[in-house]
Amino acid sequence: MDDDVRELYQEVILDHGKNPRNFRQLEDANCEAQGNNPLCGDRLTVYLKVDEDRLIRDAAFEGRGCAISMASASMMTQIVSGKTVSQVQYLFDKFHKLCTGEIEEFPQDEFAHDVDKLRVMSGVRQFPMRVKCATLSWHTMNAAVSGDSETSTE
Amino acid sequence: MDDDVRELYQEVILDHGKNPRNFRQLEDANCEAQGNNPLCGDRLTVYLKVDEDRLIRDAAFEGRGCAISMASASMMTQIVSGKTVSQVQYLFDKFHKLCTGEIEEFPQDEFAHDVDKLRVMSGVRQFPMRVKCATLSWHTMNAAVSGDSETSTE
Amino acid sequence: MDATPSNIDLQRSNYDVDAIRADFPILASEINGYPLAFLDSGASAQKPECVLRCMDDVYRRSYANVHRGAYTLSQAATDYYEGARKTVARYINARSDDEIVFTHNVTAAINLVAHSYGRRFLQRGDEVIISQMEHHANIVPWQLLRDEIGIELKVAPIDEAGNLLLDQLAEMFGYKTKLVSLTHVSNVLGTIVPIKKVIDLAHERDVPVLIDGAQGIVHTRVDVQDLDAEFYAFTGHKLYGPSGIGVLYGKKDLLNTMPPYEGGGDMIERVTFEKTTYRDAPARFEAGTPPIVEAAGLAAAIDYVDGIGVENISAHEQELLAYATERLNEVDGITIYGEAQHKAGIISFTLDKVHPHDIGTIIDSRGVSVRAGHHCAQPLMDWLGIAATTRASFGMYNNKNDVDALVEGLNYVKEIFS
Amino acid sequence: MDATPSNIDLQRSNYDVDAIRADFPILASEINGYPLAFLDSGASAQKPECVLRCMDDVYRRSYANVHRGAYTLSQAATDYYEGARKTVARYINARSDDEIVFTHNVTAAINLVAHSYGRRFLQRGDEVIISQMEHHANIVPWQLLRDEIGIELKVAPIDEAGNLLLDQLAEMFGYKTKLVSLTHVSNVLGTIVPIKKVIDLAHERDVPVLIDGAQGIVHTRVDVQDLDAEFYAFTGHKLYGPSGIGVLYGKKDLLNTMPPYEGGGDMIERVTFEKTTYRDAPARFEAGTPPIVEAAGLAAAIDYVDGIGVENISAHEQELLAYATERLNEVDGITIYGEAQHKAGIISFTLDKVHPHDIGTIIDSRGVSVRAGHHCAQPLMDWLGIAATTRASFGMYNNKNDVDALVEGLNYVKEIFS
Ligand SMILES: Cc1ncc(COP(=O)(O)O)c(C=O)c1O
Ligand SMILES: Cc1ncc(COP(=O)(O)O)c(C=O)c1O
Repeated sequence: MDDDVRELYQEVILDHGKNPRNFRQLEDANCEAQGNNPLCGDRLTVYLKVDEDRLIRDAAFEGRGCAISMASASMMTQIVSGKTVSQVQYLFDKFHKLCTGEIEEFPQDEFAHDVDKLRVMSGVRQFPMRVKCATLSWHTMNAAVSGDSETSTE
Repeated sequence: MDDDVRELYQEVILDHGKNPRNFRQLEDANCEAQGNNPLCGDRLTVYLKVDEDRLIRDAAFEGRGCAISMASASMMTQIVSGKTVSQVQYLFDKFHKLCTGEIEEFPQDEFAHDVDKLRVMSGVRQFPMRVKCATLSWHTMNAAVSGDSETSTE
Repeated sequence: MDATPSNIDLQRSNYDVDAIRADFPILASEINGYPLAFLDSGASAQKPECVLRCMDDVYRRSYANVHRGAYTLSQAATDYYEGARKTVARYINARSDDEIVFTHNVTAAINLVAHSYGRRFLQRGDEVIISQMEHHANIVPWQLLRDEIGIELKVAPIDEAGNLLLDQLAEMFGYKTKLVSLTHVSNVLGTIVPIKKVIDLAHERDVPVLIDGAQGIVHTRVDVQDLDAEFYAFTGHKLYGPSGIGVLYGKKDLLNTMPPYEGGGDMIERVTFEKTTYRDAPARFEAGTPPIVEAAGLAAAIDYVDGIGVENISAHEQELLAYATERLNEVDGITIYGEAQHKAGIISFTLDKVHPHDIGTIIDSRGVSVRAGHHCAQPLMDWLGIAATTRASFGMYNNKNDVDALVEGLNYVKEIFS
Repeated sequence: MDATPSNIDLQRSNYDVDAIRADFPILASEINGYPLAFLDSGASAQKPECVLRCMDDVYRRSYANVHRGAYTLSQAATDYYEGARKTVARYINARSDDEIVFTHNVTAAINLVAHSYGRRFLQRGDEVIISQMEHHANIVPWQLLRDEIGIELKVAPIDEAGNLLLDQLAEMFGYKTKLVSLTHVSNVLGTIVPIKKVIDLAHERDVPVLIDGAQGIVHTRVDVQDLDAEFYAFTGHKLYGPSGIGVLYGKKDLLNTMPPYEGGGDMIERVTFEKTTYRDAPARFEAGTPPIVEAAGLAAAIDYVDGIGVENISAHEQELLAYATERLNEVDGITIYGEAQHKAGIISFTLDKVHPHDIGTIIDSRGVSVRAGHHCAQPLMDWLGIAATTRASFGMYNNKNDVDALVEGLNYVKEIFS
């Protein structure tokens, strides 16, 4: 588990955790949602700019949380920018399954590049209590594009 | 415990249980109370005629219950008749203690005769669940002379 | 001999009651020098070794508070607790684990519905239909609600044999009927109520249904999707599980429209002094530290029951019931209450001129445990015109010797009272 | 050496923590190859062997439903259950066993009072005083009552160190103040509230008091007659007892003026469909089958604690607290929350730039169990201006090695986050 901990807290995660990208309010967002983790009280807001073609033009977030949730949100904002809503929902589904251990690996598909990024988060599967931290931002993003303004990981 | 059961269900108890004495409503009663055993749903009413000197002139009861409670009530009505309220309260206290095993024997006093009668009930102390059956009528009598109209053994 | 596992009849003849008995440590007890004939499983069942081991093990190896800790032991305890929810959901075929709320007994589960569902959806003058043979747990919560908001209680009648009168029940529905709350199996008469029919009746009229499954789940297979009841409640200790735990199954969408029951930790989303928001079910209804180890024990009990098969258990109990009915009918002066068409392994009776409490005490001295009293069903007792009965109820571990001991015990009673 | 048993100081130096540790089977565990340093007893304590044995024994030898059966096993189970009531009554020095109501946790106990006492005696506009450092269990029940009948919640302030501001509390009383509901010990800051003073303050104004003793009873000797609070509530699992049981102490006369909480079996005197009458406390508040075996386990836990002496336990915890405070203060970037004058063995802290959850996960990999989060005290967190803390809390079995493991764990965290 020492190794597991080290794998979870990889450099790239620590880096995103400390210096989250797109950590700001998005002035011209047209989708936004709040995510709560009722177990720890952490919360974040995801802002998205989605155009008529359901393409995500821009993504950002604000909030507080642990290194895992900050890093995950940070990477998520990078990944979803420039993708369509259905693409990111597909990715969310796969990412979620990866974190809970439902699947072992990402399918080899068009998202290979993003998948490399996401794979670093998958160390969380050794820590079931922390899966929620890794997926909160994704849940919130999903709520935002689905038109729900609040969500929580249960 | 076979012996215990036989001691509990002595002839005299079975006899009183089957043919309870003073089993009737007392028309000219001036004290009466209802007793409930919420655990079995059994209930009885005790009627007393108490004169100005707090002497119990007559006692009777009605109700339904097990052999133990019927026999106890029957004997009680016989014993309390002709005694003062404080005398029967004294007897009640001693009887109660005898049934719960708090005392081993009745004190040797003026009530020797009544005590012989009551002693046959003391087999109940081997059956803690049944103590309430043996004491319900006495509790109810006590409630009646104290001016409470309802009581229950808890 | 064919051992096709799906053939219940064959299985029944294979039902190894001795092996089952050996799994229940307490059954080796002697009472007053007589072997224990435990015939009060309807009040609370005994527990198999695996349930005791499981609970002991959790405390020795995997105990901590659940949900809250980011550490191994807390995760292990949470796995037990949430795993138990999955086991229950699977066993009763719930659509989702989120439909399983843990309470501390079935009484609490019914009170939860009366309080939370009742006060959200019922109003003065609305009617709740129960039956003549309910346990106090399915009467008093509605009376408390009645005292508070002025609902009406309607009582569906039964016939002499203890069958629910479906036609008359059907006629009781009116535009004010807002809930049917019904026992699955009568704990006094043994009647197995055709709840599926009642649920269909109610649903034709858009009326939701709560089933008090305290006795039902012990003797029958429960499939909540097939039944389609809005709520199904039961209690762990009668299902060979520990004391201190009950279950409320509720349809998820419905649960999530209901306000919280108790307030406290773990059921909240966000608390400020001004305003608090609540989590979805089941968390919303599980305030504070839940019965963690009890849940683990209940799951072990369910696995044990499922391993044997509730159909097989029930077939075994039917044999005992038939045998007991026959043997008891040989006893002079006996009256058996409850002769419904479908009956579970519960048999209530009275004996001429002897009060049930006296019977209880006397046969206990011969090792026989039965319950004597009103069985928390006073309105039924009043309807029967009696104060109390003696009740023998069977569990998976009972055998004919237990029934014989009961009959011998009754003969001893008669000897004493002769 | 003088071994006068009343000399606590001498006893403390005799406090044999190794012997105590040996009584708790789980403490021999390893986590990830490291010895378990269990520092989350504030969330739930581990259980000594005697508690586990007792519960297992009841199930193996003396189990049946309580109160209802006229047979030996039921009597034996009832003796355990009612005996537990006596043990609790004696331990907190209640006037009568009837003042002890068993619930399933302290959350339920507080909800019981809010629901039953609250709706009988409180009206729109009436005020309930709580404090800034309450657990959700002592906030949300009052909010639910507020939503229902329109009471007001008043929040007594604390100072930076976590001391309750008694003078300001005293000024909050008005003619509408109908109840003070206060924690005995803060589960986050460790503050031991001078509840006796608060109770006196309240009583001078004829205001009744409920004490949330979830943490209090674990670290201090509680004498309810001396305190004179109307209600004192606590939970079994933090007092080294099993999950699934809590206690509400209430003054008898008061309890008997309160309406029932849940309705069902065992709490009634007489049920008809028209009208039901209720038994006196405690039965009135114990609907349905109670936590029978859990009560037995709690009694065993109390006997165990009392055998060691809560004063001795508390003195031992004070030593650990002092040691931990000193050692933690050596860690760069640490902030400790809670420096009240009187503090129990609870220590909350944050570490610069590292979220408590990350700390929790990382030090768990070194065998250290701590809690990370809002500790069900979000309003306190908001007041502190933080989202979460890491909390170490001590039980009777902790030792300096546990503290050392914590500090080493934190250094490992810093290494990772450096
Ligand atoms: C001060 C305080 N009150 C109430 C509670 C709630 O206890 P339980 O979850 O056992 O109801 C706790 C513990 O979580 C506590 O620390
Ligand atoms: C039909 C029925 N409902 C409810 C109950 C109450 O169960 P519990 O006491 O576990 O809440 C019982 C058992 O006593 C029962 O037989």
